[in-house]
Amino acid sequence: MYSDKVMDHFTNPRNVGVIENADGIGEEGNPICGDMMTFYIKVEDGRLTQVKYKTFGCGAAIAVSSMISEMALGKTLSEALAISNKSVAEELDGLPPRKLHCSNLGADALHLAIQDYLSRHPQEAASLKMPERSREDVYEERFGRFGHGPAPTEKAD
Amino acid sequence: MYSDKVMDHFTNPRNVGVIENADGIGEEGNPICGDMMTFYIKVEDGRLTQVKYKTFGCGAAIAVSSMISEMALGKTLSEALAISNKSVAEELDGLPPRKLHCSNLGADALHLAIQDYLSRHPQEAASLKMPERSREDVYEERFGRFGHGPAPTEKAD
Amino acid sequence: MKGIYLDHNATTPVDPLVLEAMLPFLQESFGNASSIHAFGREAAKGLTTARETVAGILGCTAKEVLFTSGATESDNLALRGVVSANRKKGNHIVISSIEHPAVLNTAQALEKEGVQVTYLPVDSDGLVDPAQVKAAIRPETILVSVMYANNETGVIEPIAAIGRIVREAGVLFHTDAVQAAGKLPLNVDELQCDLMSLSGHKIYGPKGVGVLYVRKGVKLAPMITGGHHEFNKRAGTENVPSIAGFAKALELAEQRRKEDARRIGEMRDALEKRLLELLPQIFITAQGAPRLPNTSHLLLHFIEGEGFLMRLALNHGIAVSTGSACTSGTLGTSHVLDAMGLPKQLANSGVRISLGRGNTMEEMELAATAIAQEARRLRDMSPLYDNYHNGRMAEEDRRQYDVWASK
Amino acid sequence: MKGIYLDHNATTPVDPLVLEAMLPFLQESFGNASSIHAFGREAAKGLTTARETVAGILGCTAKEVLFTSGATESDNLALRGVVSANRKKGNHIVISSIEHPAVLNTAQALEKEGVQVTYLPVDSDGLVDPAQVKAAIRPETILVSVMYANNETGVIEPIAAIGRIVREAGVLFHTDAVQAAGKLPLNVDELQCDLMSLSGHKIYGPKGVGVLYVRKGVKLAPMITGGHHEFNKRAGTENVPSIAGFAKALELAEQRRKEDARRIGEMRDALEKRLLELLPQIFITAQGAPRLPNTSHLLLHFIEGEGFLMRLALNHGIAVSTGSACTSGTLGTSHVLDAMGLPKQLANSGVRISLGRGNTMEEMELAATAIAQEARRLRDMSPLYDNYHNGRMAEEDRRQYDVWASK
Ligand SMILES: Cc1ncc(COP(=O)(O)O)c(C=O)c1O
Ligand SMILES: Cc1ncc(COP(=O)(O)O)c(C=O)c1O
Ligand code: FES
Ligand code: FES
Repeated sequence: MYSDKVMDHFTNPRNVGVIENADGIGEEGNPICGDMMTFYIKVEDGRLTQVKYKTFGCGAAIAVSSMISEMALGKTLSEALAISNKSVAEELDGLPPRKLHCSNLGADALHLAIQDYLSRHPQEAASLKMPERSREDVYEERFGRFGHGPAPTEKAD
Repeated sequence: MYSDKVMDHFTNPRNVGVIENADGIGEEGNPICGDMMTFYIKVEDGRLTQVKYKTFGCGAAIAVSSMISEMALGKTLSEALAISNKSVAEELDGLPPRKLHCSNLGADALHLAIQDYLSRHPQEAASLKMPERSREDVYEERFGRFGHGPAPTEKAD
Repeated sequence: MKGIYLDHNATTPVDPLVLEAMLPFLQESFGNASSIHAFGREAAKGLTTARETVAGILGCTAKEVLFTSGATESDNLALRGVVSANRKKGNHIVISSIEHPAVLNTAQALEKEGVQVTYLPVDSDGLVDPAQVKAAIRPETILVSVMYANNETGVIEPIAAIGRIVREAGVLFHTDAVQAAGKLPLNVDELQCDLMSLSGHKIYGPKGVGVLYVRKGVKLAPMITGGHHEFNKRAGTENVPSIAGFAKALELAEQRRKEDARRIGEMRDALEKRLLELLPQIFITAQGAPRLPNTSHLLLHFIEGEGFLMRLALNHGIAVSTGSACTSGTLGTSHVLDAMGLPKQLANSGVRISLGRGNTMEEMELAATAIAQEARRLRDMSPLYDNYHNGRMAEEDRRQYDVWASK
Repeated sequence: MKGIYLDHNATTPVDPLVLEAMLPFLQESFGNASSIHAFGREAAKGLTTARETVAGILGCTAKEVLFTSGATESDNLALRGVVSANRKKGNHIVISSIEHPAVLNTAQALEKEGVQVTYLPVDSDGLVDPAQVKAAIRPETILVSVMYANNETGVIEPIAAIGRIVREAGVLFHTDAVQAAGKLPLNVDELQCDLMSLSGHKIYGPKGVGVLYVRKGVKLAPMITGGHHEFNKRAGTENVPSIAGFAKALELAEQRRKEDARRIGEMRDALEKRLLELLPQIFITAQGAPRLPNTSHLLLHFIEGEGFLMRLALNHGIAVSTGSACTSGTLGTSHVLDAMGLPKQLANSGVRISLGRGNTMEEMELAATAIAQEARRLRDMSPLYDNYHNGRMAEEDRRQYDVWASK
């Protein structure tokens, strides 16, 4: 059910960990499935020089956090804010419909970490060009949040 | 589903045939299943000296008519009238519930043949001691007529 | 079992290739298709492959194929599921009067619950008239169900023509294709149907597994609820071994369809020809209509079906079947023959011979001889045969025997 | 499949003796059990023998045993069949809140149709209190359904005690005994139940076949209509091969029950003991209640179940399962753990290990080591684990982890 890329990131998650003196921390939990992610970032010259995370979640959630850490590393804050659940899912060669919300969890936690940083760097925040988001992205983030369509797997008894 | 005795009488029915100058003929059809029997009798000195029949019916119906012909042969009219569906079924070591009506058909056709004879021999009829029937017999003949309970066989598709 | 098996419309033997397709899932790959681990994934793969195979043959998508426990369940789900999900639209369904009990008795059960049911008549060959389907449809009609081919007579209904009419009226169309599978094309678009029932054990597959094709967009309420199996339309742990067997059986049925039809049709025709030579006063049912190549339904005048088939089985090891009174739980004559207008006593003489892949031309000659022999013996002891010939039969009854007689 | 299979509550491999009992009916004796001829008689004999075997084990008569397509259908038939046949008596049913979806979702579906349903609570071990059953029964109650043993936790409910109360109240009692079969006695009189569901594939039998025991005199409307099969309570050509397999499986299950329970229970206990040694901060669910000898349900604190079981499968070839959010179609936490009062994040850490006949003591050691290893790795990447230890977790959440911890 998962793509090879998901399975790769799931079995060998990159950049797992905590940044002791992080410039920003973002924690996000999913109220429905109860899963949770924490992202830690280091920022230098407006770029993410370190991205680490901890994840309590399903296979998709683990793969998503790993993928996002790779995607975000080295990006400007503005570029990192443009990472959407959709782009993560695409980068992972897709996620099962009912697992789309797991990518939200990751994107949201990363964005919260950046916002945490920005809240303590108001000047940078003021000058930051916020990424434009397509309607589709916003729609998906809002309404596709908990997935939809028939579930491919189920408790097996 | 049928007893060995039923199968024996079914595969080798005794006394099949027609009596050309019969003293009595009785024909009975079942309005539901559409099956039919004709009994032919010869009477001498108040006894059945010949009993023959023709049957259009299921396996049970054929066995029943054969059994009855054996049971009735040599009996007095009164004794022959006492042959009930129940006694035939018993003599055959039982019939499946839904096949009980087949024995009715036989007993009824035999009785009709005797009545046919009696209708042309009013004196004999007047002096005849009609057999007493138990309530149970009458009940069964009336209400058990078309069998009951779940059917053991069914159209197989 | 030794003997000559001529009852393939009742059930068929499992093809060895089908058993071979089932065994892996009864042995190593036993996992639950809903489990995430490898044991489950392997079973799920078998399930997906089977679904795709079936979809390919029906010309639909995999999501339109529901696996069930057999065609009785499929028929029930089609009727009950559509009725219960479309109550807002209407409360009227139309079925033919020669449907299998799985449809007929279900319609009658629904009638007791307040659903209105129209039972379409058939002609003396057992054919449904598409014009009558059209006439039966009302604004509140939600479903029409007409079987593709009848199990007793083998008569083939004009499904595509009926489907077109039903669709034009904006009504859903279900067809019970159980007896058609492996004998006729099953493309759901060509047949213009929205739902279609299939059964494994009629196509050399396992018992206890069937399919309900449900066209995308059709509203269908589940009948069995529980886990989220079969797209939330049929709960219950997937019977992967049997499903894999079903798919294999349908695949073989489709591959061999034309060749089977030709070869089996030749045998059936030879058998009928021989019987007409050997036995006077018999009638081949539905001979004026298109028939399944494997099915021969005969009226053996003056003979009662059950007694006949028992003798044929006991004395010759030949398995045929009957739609006659005595084999059904209800004792009534076959509703199919009734609907065709057959008088009761003729209907009681119905015998169905249904051929299959394993039969041979030699068996046809043996069967014809045995049938004629037993028929003669039973006529010898039939009061109807006597009455017909000695003039004691009512004129009207007598005439019926002459009307329903093959020339 | 290679690997260590520890998911027997999901499904079991088919016992070779069971397959052996099935094969004759998939090969020579393929007839339709309703056919009169010898092919049919032979299948009917298999059906009758199987029914008598099952009846012998349940301590009932053969006519009280209905074969179905699986326990999901059995559960549906019990609920829907009793409700629809007893409308005159009342419109209220009582079920426990930890029933399998086959019961739970069916009760919810019935609720939408106007039936009143009481969901009985359970205590923190997952036990139903018979006194609460008594309190829930009203004059219009027609059915109480409480499962014999829970599929997720293995907890065994006090069925006989509940049955006595329900019977005294003149109400029908159904129990889903799917997980109990082969592990606990099944005598229906001792259990005081009127209906009981069983499934083939949980007892080393085939998938797609189950039983519903229906005590004589219980009014039950059929759910699937058609032919007169199964005493007019379940239409559809009898799946004789699978039914024969079911009977053989139940027979073996009963023969081996005590020895299996002992041997498997020892393995389960050894596994749990080892895990408690290897891993701090875990909790064995329902340890205060009687449990099935084969089932171990654990909370691996700070670890999410699906990720865990995938790693266990991928890296060690070990198959276990989870009742966690991510494996179900609904994403919610397990309704069973919810009902036991487990906080969501703890429930998300639930892992079920269910042993079977094929497992060995060596596998227990391997499994314990692998589980501990993967658990440690996942804790290393768990934000909850960090938060618990670095004080960032809310006091109330933190306290929960300490409450639900094995000593
Ligand atoms: C307790 C319980 N009831 C019912 C079922 C459903 O049985 P089946 O898989 O035969 O549909 C299962 C397992 O799936 C179960 O564990
Ligand atoms: C036309 C037709 N429909 C439905 C069925 C029922 O199918 P199943 O035996 O799979 O329940 C049969 C045969 O039994 C049939 O011949
Ligand atoms: S993160 Fe909740 S299911 Fe994946
Ligand atoms: S005589 Fe009618 S079924 Fe036997």
